[in-house]
Amino acid sequence: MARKLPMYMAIAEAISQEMERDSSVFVMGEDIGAYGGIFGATTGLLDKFGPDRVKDTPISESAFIGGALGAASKGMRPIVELMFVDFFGVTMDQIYNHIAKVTYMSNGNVKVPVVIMTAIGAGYSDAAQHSQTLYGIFAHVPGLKVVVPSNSYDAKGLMISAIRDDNPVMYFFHKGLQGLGWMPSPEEAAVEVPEEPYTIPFGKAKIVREGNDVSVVTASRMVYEALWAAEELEKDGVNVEVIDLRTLVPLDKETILNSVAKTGRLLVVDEDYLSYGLTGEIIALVAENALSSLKAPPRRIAVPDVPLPYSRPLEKFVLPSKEKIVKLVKEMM
Amino acid sequence: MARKLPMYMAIAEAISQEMERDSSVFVMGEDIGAYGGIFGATTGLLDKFGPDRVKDTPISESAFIGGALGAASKGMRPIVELMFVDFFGVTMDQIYNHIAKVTYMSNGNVKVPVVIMTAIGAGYSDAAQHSQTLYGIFAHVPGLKVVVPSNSYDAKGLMISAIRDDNPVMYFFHKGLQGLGWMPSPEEAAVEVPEEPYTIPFGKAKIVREGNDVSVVTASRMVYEALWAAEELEKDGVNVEVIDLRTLVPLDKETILNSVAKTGRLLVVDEDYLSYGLTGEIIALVAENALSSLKAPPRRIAVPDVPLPYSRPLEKFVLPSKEKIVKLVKEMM
Amino acid sequence: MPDISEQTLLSLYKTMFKIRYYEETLGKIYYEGKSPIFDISAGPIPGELHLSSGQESSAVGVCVHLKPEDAVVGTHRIHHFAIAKGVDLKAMTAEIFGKRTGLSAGKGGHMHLFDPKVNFSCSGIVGASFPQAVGVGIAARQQGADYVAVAVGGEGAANQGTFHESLNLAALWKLPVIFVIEDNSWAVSVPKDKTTSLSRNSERAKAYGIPGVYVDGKDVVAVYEVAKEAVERARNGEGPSLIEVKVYRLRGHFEGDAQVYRPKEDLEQAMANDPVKYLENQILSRNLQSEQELKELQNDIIAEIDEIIEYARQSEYPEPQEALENVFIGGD
Amino acid sequence: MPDISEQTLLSLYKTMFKIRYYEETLGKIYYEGKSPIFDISAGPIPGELHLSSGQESSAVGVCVHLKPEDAVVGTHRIHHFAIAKGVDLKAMTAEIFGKRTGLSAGKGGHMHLFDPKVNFSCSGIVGASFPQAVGVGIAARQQGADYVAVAVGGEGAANQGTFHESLNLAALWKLPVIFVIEDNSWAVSVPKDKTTSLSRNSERAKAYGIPGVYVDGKDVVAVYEVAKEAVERARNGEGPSLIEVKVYRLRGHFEGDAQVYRPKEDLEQAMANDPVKYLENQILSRNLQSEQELKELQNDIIAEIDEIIEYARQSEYPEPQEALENVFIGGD
Ligand SMILES: Cc1ncc(C[n+]2csc(CCOP(=O)(O)OP(=O)(O)O)c2C)c(N)n1
Ligand SMILES: Cc1ncc(C[n+]2csc(CCOP(=O)(O)OP(=O)(O)O)c2C)c(N)n1
Ligand SMILES: [Mg+2]
Ligand SMILES: [Mg+2]
Repeated sequence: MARKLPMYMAIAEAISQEMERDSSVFVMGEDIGAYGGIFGATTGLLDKFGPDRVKDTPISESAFIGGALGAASKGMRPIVELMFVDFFGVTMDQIYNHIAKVTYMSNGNVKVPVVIMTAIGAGYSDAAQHSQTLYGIFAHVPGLKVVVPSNSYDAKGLMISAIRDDNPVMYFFHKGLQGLGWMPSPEEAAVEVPEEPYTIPFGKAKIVREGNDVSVVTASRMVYEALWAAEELEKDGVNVEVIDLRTLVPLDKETILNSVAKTGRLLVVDEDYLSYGLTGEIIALVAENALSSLKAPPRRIAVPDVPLPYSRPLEKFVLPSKEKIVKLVKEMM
Repeated sequence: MARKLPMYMAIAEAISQEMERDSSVFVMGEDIGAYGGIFGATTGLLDKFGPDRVKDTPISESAFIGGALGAASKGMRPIVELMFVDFFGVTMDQIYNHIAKVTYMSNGNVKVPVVIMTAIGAGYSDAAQHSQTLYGIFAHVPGLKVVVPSNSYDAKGLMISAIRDDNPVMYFFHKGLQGLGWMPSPEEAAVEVPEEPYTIPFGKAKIVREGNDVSVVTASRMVYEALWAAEELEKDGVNVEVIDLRTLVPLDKETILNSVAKTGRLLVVDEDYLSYGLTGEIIALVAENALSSLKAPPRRIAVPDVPLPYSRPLEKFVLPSKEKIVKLVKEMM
Repeated sequence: MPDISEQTLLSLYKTMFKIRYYEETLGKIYYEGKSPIFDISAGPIPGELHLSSGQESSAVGVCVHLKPEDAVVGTHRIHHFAIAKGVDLKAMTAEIFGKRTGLSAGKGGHMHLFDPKVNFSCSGIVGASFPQAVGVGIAARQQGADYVAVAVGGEGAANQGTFHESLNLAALWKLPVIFVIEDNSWAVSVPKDKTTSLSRNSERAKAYGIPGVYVDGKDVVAVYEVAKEAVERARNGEGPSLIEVKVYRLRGHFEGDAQVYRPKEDLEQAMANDPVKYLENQILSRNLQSEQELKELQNDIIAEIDEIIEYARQSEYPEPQEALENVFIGGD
Repeated sequence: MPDISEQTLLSLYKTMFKIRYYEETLGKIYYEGKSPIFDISAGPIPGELHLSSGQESSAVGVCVHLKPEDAVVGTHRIHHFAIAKGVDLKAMTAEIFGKRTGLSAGKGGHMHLFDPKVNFSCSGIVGASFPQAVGVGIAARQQGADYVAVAVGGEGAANQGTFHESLNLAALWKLPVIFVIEDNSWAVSVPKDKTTSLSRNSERAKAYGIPGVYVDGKDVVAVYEVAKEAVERARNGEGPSLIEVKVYRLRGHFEGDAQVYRPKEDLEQAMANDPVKYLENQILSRNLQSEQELKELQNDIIAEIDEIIEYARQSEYPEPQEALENVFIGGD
């Protein structure tokens, strides 16, 4: 049976069902117990599974994220929450030098089925150290799968896939998609979610809107800005195709290239910083592989290489938005 | 007077001269005193300036790199060495959330004249945790200038510029360019270096070889692989232009675009990981701004999204090289 | 009571009351525009807001010993230290309101307050303050100056690796740093006994061979005494100290926190240990001030704060495109 | 001498001698192909090589108490622990030679030895072992199993933030972890008194409310005794311990290190505290073995190691394109 669920409940349900199925799955993190996770991703788990499997930790991210690797080496399947991705810098060594590389360095002899879930995104004035997206960094270093759901259906299926994957998965949920009530979230992100467990394969982007004039490649919360822009552009007779990447690693190159082959125009929209990140990668992919199908220079919108400012008008100015997409697509036509 | 110096001596000389000029400059790091830095970048400084200004630290990268920020807030101009860039994950929070952002978050009221110098690069079987390049990550987060010298002349001038800059600078020297004697280094990297202090402006790439057929954009040690490839391609009548970026932030877009406007072909060569990094950024830049001048799809060579393997044939296989450049350029013609 | 002049005591009280009134006022304003449905992004103060009510004594008892050239490096919950350190309160308030007249013209916000004139800074990353304060200590040594640095952290922050690295480095190099751990028993929803293997962080000073003291923050004078010694030690080149101040969090972790995790008794205990009330009672019972005098004094402060808030409200927002400025000094 | 059987003592000696001979042999081979000019990238063993000569007692005294299901999480200087833990020495050596028959078919190398059969792993990042050993302890708890984890680190590593975070977490959750700090007085070129604010890291155990012992590694039996207790504690669910073993580094930090920073006396002291020699003398003076018997025993080990080295030398290198395999389990 399917009901509409907000994303945070879909994530919690996925974890809960996997914990029921598999006793090696457990959760660690800050405020993931009684609080249910600052962004709700572990709601209800403590009550269901108790403090042995739902472990509140000290503010020692290196210890418990490195700890996840150690536990995985003994057959456990830990899920750890890094409260905000912005905090990655206190524990990045364990993530990218160990969790990401142990499988390779052991030539596949050590499996690392660890899920690191973390909150991304801006839009509510949480300023420079609590509003970043940063998934580009994790996609850059080899050995991590990178998952970025944009709605509750995907969130559940991708989380179950992540837990069952024998490789480390970075799972990025956008605070502004969780449907928490106290944080603005597009209604469209809370979709029907089957009660039973299901998986969504990694590396399959989703064409969330078909169109012939321009391909907008994006992910996470920007999917909605793109869709809203597409609706508005429709009125002007511009037909926008919107691609929700769903995972950055593996990247669904085929869907992107097929779309651009059809539309001949590419716009990449990203809430991460502009340079040396996702937007460059997607444009390069297309330029390398579909140069001749481009009818116009590919373009991109992202945070213009500034830290996220606090004050509302400033923050709004630097974030990608429907308005900016509409404007740029019009220029591209 | 100019003498030929290896890069490590050029760096040490730059630091030494700035320490003489400005009493607020000092150095901290592991083994930078009596040892002179594992890769020689602080050779001779302890003898000249004593342990108060050349401070060996505990293996506490967060403490002493965060410490650099604190010291800078009081008017000092610290230079800190992170022994290998591979270790960034133990201290990244201090680098990208604080050192990189404090100037912005304070609206310019706090200056952060910190230089973080660190060793990059592979090629001598130091395996997955001691062979990375990773500058793409630092170029991705706003607030850091990113410097990547390829020879001793540039190394000195760029270091002096870095020290005098009122902003944080990440200074990446390639182990395989230092000219250390015990580590292979192209002879061409040890060039003439004036004895007197001089600066090299950031954001000015250098055309190290002019050509009309293809622009090879690269940096650091890969500059030599590109030059050697260019020599070989010359024999086949292919005229390669080689651009040494020298700084990734700020990026000299103009030089790149002018070159591609002339040659119509772009190859980016990078020792960092392939995806979501430098190669994507440069290709995107060109695709956005010079699409019509491209006669062939832009291409790239980098480490193909695997950790650096230890064994010699494996490592060789994943590193960009003259041979790979020659082969790919021929395909592009 | 130890040797502290009536005048000093009264001035401690004034600052504590000022902080309390300031925080409670912000705590009200924060909900403006956020009802009927609480929306964190709405209202005159959007984003997270961590208030320090109940923890005033630690800031005031420490900062009274500091000079402008001394540094305080703080955390996400830091208004009390900012005020006690003498941060320009108009500019700070305007910053919290996101206005162009703010300390950072709206770029920083409540967790990113920088006032170099009094050497105050803070951040939103738990444990990040320790290394930075150590760095100030390094600078003092390099410059042969006698200023000191105060690193502030919660008891939760004491389990972050930076705590260890920083104490070791400060002890090793005998740096003029005072590490102040505010033990308010909670790290968001997780109680201290679920995060800390030892009951007192002050004991951890032993791991670095430096003095460590635990002090009850109910009584600001106790904090005053302990801090006095630590600051003097630091200023005299005798090295760092660690002070753990037992305080109580009178409000949620951040505003909007329903505190479902928190036992009722815990909040009651917090109220019973209110350092502002405690000092008020001392002042009255020792007849340092009459009720009437105290009231007047309070009213002066209230008027001052109200005016500051009004100033912040009336100030202009920055122009949107200012967002692109000051990533680098001198442009790129 | 405490209660330890002659048989055990002899077996400790055998392992220690094996380690020593192994390391000294690698130490020779390392320079093959690297002369006349030392070139780190050349020869049968390229890259960095950190040998453990002089530190055998800490590995052997600890690992003798371990079962295959117990884990050791190590550092860059770790061959002694690998051998004592029972890592497949042929495969390990082939790995160090970069061969396809190696533990990781050449992908890992000397700093990245993984043998899941005996739960051995290590890495080249200082301080990284501590959290990972804690994680093994967590797994033991989750699974209700009685295996334990040993985290190895140098005295230099004890100043990394992970040390603090891990000890706190292990103590808090009473995890079966034994933290072994090998104090060889040096972190590359920096002596302990220039890195550590306390003379003994074992004292730092107090900061977590767990036992901490300092033991002289000259005598492997002393290490044996101390480790026995710690392993038993851990196995019985009584929580973690911290052991600091005083050892001496007989060689440079890595091969090729000219050790210009090291006073001659320091090296002399190291040689005077050689744990292999010390035990050898014990065995001879107590007549547990005659010189002749000892020689034979040594010769057997020498032959075994020589054969292993030969195996590694003769093994094939991996095919270049294998470099692309096993980034992910099951491809991507
Ligand atoms: C490195 C890091 N981890 C987690 C957080 C999220 N966080 C913000 S405040 C907080 C609790 C801090 O507790 P404590 O140090 O006791 O300070 P208090 O809030 O009680 O004043 C947490 C977990 C953070 N900001 N930084
Ligand atoms: C995080 C980190 N910082 C620095 C290094 C470089 N490094 C490798 S070994 C070493 C010294 C380690 O000293 P210690 O822990 O005492 O171990 P020892 O080498 O004496 O066995 C250093 C600084 C590293 N590998 N990782
Ligand atoms: Mg607290
Ligand atoms: Mg050591």
